[in-house]
Amino acid sequence: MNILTLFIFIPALFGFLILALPDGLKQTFKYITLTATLIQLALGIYLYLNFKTGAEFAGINHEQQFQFVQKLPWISLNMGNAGRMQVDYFVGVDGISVLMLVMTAVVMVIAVLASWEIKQNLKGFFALFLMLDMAVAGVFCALDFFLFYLFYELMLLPLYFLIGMWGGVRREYAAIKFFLYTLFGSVFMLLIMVGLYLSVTDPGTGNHTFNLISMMNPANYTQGSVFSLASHQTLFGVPARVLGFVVIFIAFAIKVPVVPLHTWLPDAHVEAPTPVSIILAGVLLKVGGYGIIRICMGIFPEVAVSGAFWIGLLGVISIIYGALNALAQRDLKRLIAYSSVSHMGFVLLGLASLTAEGVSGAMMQMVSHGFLSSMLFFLVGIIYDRVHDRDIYNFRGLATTMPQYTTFVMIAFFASLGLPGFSAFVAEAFTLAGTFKSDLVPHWMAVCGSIGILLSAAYFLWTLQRMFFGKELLKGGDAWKQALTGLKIREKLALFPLAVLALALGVMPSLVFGKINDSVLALIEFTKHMVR
Amino acid sequence: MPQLLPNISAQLNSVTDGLSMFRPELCLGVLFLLVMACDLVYLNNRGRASRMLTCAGLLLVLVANWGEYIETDDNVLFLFNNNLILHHSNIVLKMLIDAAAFAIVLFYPWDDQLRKHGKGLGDAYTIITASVLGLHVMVMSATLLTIFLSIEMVSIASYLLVAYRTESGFSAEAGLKYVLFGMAASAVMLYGISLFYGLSGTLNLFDAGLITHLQQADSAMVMLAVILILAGIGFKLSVVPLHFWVPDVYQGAATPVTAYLSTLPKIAGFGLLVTFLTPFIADLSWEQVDFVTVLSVAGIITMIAGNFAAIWQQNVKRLLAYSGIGHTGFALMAVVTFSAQGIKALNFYLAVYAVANLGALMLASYFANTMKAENLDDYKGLGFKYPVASVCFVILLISLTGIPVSAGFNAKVIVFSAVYEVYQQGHNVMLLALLVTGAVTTVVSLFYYIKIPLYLFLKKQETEGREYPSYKKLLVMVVVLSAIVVLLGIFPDLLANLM
Amino acid sequence: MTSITPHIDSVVVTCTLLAAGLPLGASAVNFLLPGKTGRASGWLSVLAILGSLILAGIVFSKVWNAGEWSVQQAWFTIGSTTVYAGLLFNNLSALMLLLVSAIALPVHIYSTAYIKAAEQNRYFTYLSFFCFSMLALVVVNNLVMLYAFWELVGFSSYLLIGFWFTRDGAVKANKKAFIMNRIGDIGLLSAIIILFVQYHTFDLTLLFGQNGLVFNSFMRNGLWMAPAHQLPAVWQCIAFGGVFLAVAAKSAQFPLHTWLPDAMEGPTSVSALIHAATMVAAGVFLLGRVYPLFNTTELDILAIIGCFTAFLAATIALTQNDLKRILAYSTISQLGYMIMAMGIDAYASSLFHLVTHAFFKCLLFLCAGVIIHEVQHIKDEHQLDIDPQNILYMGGLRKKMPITFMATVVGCLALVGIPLTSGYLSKDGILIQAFEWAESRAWYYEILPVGILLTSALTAFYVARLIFKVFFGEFKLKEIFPDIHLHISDGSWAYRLPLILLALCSLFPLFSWNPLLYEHAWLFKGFLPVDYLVRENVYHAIVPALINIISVFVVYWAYAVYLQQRKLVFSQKSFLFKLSYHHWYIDTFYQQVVVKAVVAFSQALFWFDRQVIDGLIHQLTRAGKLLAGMSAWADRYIIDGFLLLITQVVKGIGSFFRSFQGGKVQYYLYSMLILMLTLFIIKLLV
Amino acid sequence: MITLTHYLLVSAALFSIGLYVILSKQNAIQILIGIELMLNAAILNLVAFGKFDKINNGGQSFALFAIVLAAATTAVALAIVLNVYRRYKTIDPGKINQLKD
Repeated sequence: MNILTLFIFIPALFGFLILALPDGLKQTFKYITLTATLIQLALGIYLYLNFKTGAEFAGINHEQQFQFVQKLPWISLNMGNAGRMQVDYFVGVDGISVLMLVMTAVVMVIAVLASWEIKQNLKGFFALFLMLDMAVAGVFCALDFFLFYLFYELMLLPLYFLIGMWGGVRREYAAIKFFLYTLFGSVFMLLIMVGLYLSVTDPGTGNHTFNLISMMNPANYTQGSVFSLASHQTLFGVPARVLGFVVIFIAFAIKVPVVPLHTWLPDAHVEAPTPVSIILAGVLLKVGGYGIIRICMGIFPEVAVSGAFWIGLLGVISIIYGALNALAQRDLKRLIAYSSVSHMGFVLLGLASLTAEGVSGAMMQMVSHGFLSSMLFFLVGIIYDRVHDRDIYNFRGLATTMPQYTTFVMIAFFASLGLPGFSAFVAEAFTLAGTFKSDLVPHWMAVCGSIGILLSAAYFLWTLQRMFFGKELLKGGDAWKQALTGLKIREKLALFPLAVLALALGVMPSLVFGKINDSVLALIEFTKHMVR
Repeated sequence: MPQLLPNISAQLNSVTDGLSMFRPELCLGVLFLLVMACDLVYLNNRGRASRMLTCAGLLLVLVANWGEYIETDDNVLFLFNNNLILHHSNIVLKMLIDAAAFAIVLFYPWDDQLRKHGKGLGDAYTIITASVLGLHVMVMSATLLTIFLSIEMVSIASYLLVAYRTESGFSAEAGLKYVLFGMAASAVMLYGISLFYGLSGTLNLFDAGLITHLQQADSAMVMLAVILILAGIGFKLSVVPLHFWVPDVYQGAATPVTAYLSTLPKIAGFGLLVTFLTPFIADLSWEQVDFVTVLSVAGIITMIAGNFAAIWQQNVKRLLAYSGIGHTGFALMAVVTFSAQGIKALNFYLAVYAVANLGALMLASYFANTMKAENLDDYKGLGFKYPVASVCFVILLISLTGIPVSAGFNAKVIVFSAVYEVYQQGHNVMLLALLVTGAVTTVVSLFYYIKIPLYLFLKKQETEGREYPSYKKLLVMVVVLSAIVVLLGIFPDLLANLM
Repeated sequence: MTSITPHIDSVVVTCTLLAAGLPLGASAVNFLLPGKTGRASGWLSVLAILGSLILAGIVFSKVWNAGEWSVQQAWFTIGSTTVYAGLLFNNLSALMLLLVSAIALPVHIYSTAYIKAAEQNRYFTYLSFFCFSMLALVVVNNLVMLYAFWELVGFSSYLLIGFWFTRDGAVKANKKAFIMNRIGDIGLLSAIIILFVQYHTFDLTLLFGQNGLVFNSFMRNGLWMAPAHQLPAVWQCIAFGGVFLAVAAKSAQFPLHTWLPDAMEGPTSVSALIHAATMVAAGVFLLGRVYPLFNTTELDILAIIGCFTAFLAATIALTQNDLKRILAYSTISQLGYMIMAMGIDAYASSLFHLVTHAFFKCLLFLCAGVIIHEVQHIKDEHQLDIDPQNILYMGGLRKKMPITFMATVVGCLALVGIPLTSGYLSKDGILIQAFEWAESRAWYYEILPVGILLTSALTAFYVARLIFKVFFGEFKLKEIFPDIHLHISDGSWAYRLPLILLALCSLFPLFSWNPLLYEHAWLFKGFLPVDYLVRENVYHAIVPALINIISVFVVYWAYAVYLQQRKLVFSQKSFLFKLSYHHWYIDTFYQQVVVKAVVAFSQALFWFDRQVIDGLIHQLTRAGKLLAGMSAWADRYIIDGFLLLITQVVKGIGSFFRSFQGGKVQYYLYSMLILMLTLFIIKLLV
Repeated sequence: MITLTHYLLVSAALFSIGLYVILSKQNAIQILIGIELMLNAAILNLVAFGKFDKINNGGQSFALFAIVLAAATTAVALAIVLNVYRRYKTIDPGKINQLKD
């Protein structure tokens, strides 16, 4: 059994188990889910440890350089004169995806730990949770566009229900907004996907193929097909490849999210229950970034290069706009949601630079943000569970009431605002360095990006000052004070590893860079090569 | 008269030859008689015997069709002196019709409204059997005469079915609207046929002189004739602007009838449309009527009208009616390709649509049976009460929207690729516009489809409604259909390669 | 391990790592051990820092004047760039290492008494962490790590300023301090990135060493040419700007200085260590590290800013009543000296002053701490509503706290620059070099040395005022609240020992055998460039004399103003009697005018500082908030509004198509006909 | 001489009258009559054109089929109208509009 296949389908297996068990056993569901995610984590660690590095394992556009590959023929449709429609079950990892997988595994465990507070309809919750887990894992492993798309869309439905059924007051609005936003992006991506499929033939079989890696090689495009590099076709008067890039980019930009396509995110985050917020921020946003790397830049490198300025600009706008918006919020969760927008802006900026530093920085930022945002949302969840309020103005002096909690909050906040020693610092610093180094984006973007760092300090410190320091003053009075108990073991168990991971990645960035470096270099080399 | 004599023997030969390939239809004819007789004999069991007979018969017809399917392979056969045409794609559609009819017949007594009909359902099975015969002919027709004949045959049957529940005002109203609209449409079509006949000089669509004659005629007249004929077909397909009857009739008719209306005539209508267009497309010199543009515009408007108007709906059946209009528009996209691949895609799309739509309507019936829930508001919180049904509903709606992992998604992909493939050769902007509209309306369709899960799961039930006995068999049927949808979502080639 | 020079010495490396690591260990232990360890945690940290001091001493003895060398270990590789973790050994790092641990030790000891037992665990966690950051900062060999520790220093300062987190003032102050430091950090980060892109390395030695990359780059045709890369010249200026911002923020220079007075909300011991001696000196240290980057114009800017800050802060200090604020402004002023010294190429003097200032300012703060502690005690005991830091409530403490008094006097004398103190040596060096520097330039450059001289005078004034107000006269609090019960003393040995130690270090012997000539100081010599020429000129005689004369006068004025005018009884005291001998020299009225003018000016400047400079920052904050509000508004109404519009459009289209469905079948037929006809006609026409 | 054109004109007129009746009359039966008129217009056309289709006599035979089917349809329609009248007590299609958006 292929380890990636196991990784993907273990959650599904356990999900069916949960569905099969009677409702009476509902107290065991969370343990079953926890077991599933822990197995996944173990597999993830195994993957990480056995992942080979070196230029010959760089991946990106060389199929044979991927690791843990499984390729099975899956769908084969006879399409008459258009040949056969060939879809493979094709999974594998390279440096870009392996870290995403490991991060996913970790975040999922944390999310399960955060699900302890879910009280109603446990069966549905955990079944959907595991389905979502499977979809996410699949997205990061899939090397066939069709498979990728399948998993990509499969994420939507569980999320819709997870937000809609277990969410806050405006959950219906948030859920539907999220769903429509994402579907809007992905439906058009579907069009481009089909176009790509019809443009590309598998050199081996001569069939049209959805193989992502084949799509990266310009030689595989049929002469005169819409997306062929050589044929310069136009769609609606726009060069077809530019349009293709833009459409797919928009689809992923919605996921990232990039201003101005971000407004689903604050709503979704605020309304979602804590575990879902954690998954959303920790993993799903990364799907956007990953997609941009794997698909946008992999298939349309020359457009990525020529459009770098605009991508970078969007990144900078996201950074600053997200930070400013965070500054204006009074709902703690919303503040963190906007901070995610700001932080993910760095990913885009780094990717736009197309330098080894920038892309590595962006990857690091994704991993780092995965852990840190999970931690932040977990922390918000803790306080929300206790008093069902998270308005910053309703709290004051929490440091006195909950000293340990405050310590974790401070760690998370300072790590997020880029304090050296934590992962976000390395990520942001090198993203900016890469941006500055790049010939594709102007230097001022790096400077603007650094303003975002400053603003992030402003809103995090303001929150600390307003909410945690000063004399204790709670809106709910003594009732709240009673409710705001110290951290439970389970909560510590979730928070501590995250804090340690953030610290470890900050002190030993090579944990990440060591694995991704070859792939990143290969990607840069590949884009340069394609432009030439 | 003398010159006709050799013709007669040739025609008689053709008839006798054709009979062998007419087995399914013969079966249907016999079945019709048997069911009628059975209904007369077993008056007291409210049509149970007729139903079993119909089901068995339909299965037999299906098998007969399968035989034809294997026999014909890729050949094109003309039967009965070129009155009927038989080929791979037609047979596929016929099989689809049989299968769907089978499901609908099963569905009939499971709906409370119909079951409580005073006179029992024996007639209904007779009518359905007759209409299936009509649908078969409709799919196979190759002359204007058979087209008109079959359409009328189906129409009369449909009128009767819609107005079947004589005790219900809604049913009667729907019947009236349907019959008036339908008759008007067929009158218009007949007028078109008469003009077409006059212009082309032949009733046979595959006549060698057809195109030449039409090319010599005044192009405005030709267009008028063609458009009037298309109006008749479009009425069956519910293409804009011939869709006005759809919401009212779907809502007013009993749910199984709605299921019938939204699938069978539509499938046959598409088969007919393709057959009707074939001679024009096959002749490369034809340019009097630009079918690509006409159908594309119709398709785009239909997609928009159906999907956008559905957003406002509160009644579930009405919502599904509008969505059905949208799906017609989408299927038209596949027709517009005029390629073998496109036809394949169309057939697959129709099959998948039929499965999902039938399932959805069965669920509408299920909830109407158990909770008297017809509007979205009545669905509040039912998801927790009926988890299996509600989950199936979600799966079926996902398929109708076209999101993975569902058959609907694969159908959509296949249609998209067919259109793309044709676009790549011809660079016709209409095709791109179709693609984009298809994508946009998919998003819009989610907006209303998702409302059903929204009410089922996300809203809380306000009042405890009265509960009626649940319908296990109906539920089993729905589960089977949902399973098919998911299975085809993962392995579309199981079915698609047969198309 | 790779090394750049063969000097590799594993003892030194181990010692350095340990020296920085011990406080980290202490901090970690304190952090992980929950709550109630009490004083034990304090002693743990003291031991750690004592160890650091000893190790630093060893390192110093081996490294001082032994050339420059570094060791490094690959840290991580990003792309094709490998980032190293390494140590750089030269005079600067050895000296700073020693200085930081030497200052930190007395402060640690002092803190064990100063901080309540219950809070010590947390306090020493932060304090040790600060020591670790600071010690590491001074020995690292590349810019990435430099930046990292640079920011960690700021972070630990944040923690310590807000140590009493239930006080709003403290929390606001630490937020302000961190954000202003962050501005500097951003500047530094930008500068580092620019340097990295330009030179493809972060290594300090490669960049700034002898014949390093920076030496080999030059400007041509508006381009900044480096061996491997080139950038438009403006980026060199931006890099300077970035470094300057960093320095200004950390060393509290104009215009980013306003956080430092606010930072006095922290415990006094923290102020002594961080905001007087070490962290604020980091800016100067950074300048020392990246010195070769600057061109002459940029150095001039530094000099001007330094001089201006020195003057500004000194004038403000004149009228402050908060004991710690006076010292804070004094610190800003003294840091201005150092920055200016850097700007005028007096590199060695600047660092020399850094060291001496560290000792005496730390001393002064600790003294202030003792005083405040005692007053606070009274306040707590009698539930008085007073500010324990206000010097107007003090007076006559000379008798009650003799050791503190002596120590304060030593510190103040050093601050003023009276002979026999360390301050005299270092400050005179700067002044003399300032004159020398201005001599070779246009006349208006003379403003700088004159300004700085004036500042010296002002320094003398506020120092004298402080001493007179606090230690002479009567205890004012007793006058206001006659029934309070006083038991003021120097406190325990944990207070006295650091004071004595630091007071000794503030005298000349530690630095030079010659109490009058700064050129003879070993420390000064340690930083001289190889080709330094000792210039014998008139300034060396005039300037010290001038300063001392002025100082004496100023102190007298102060005396006259603050003691004689109000408390005539006091003038009978022998020491003051001697001074009153010169009374006729100065017209009282004239004094009043001058003093009043100065005071008025000072208050105006203070107002300017609070309202305009700080106000500007507040305005910036407000602008930021406004912007944030605007973008939130835009988010809600424009972007989401746009979505709403789309929804409306979709619904509109929907309701258009729906409007046909009126339920009347003839209307349907009619619509159908019309639509078909329309399509038909359009088709015919097109 | 009655030429094809005359037939066509008469048929067109019949068709138009039928259409007008369909759209304007407020009685379902009258609408059915209108539809019959339209059907007859078409049948007239078919027969007229059938003159030129000597070999198959398609037009004539078609006309026969059409007449039969029209009768059947009308029968069904009348039944439905009758039923509607029972429920609504009116056969004005404009007033039977319970089913609408």
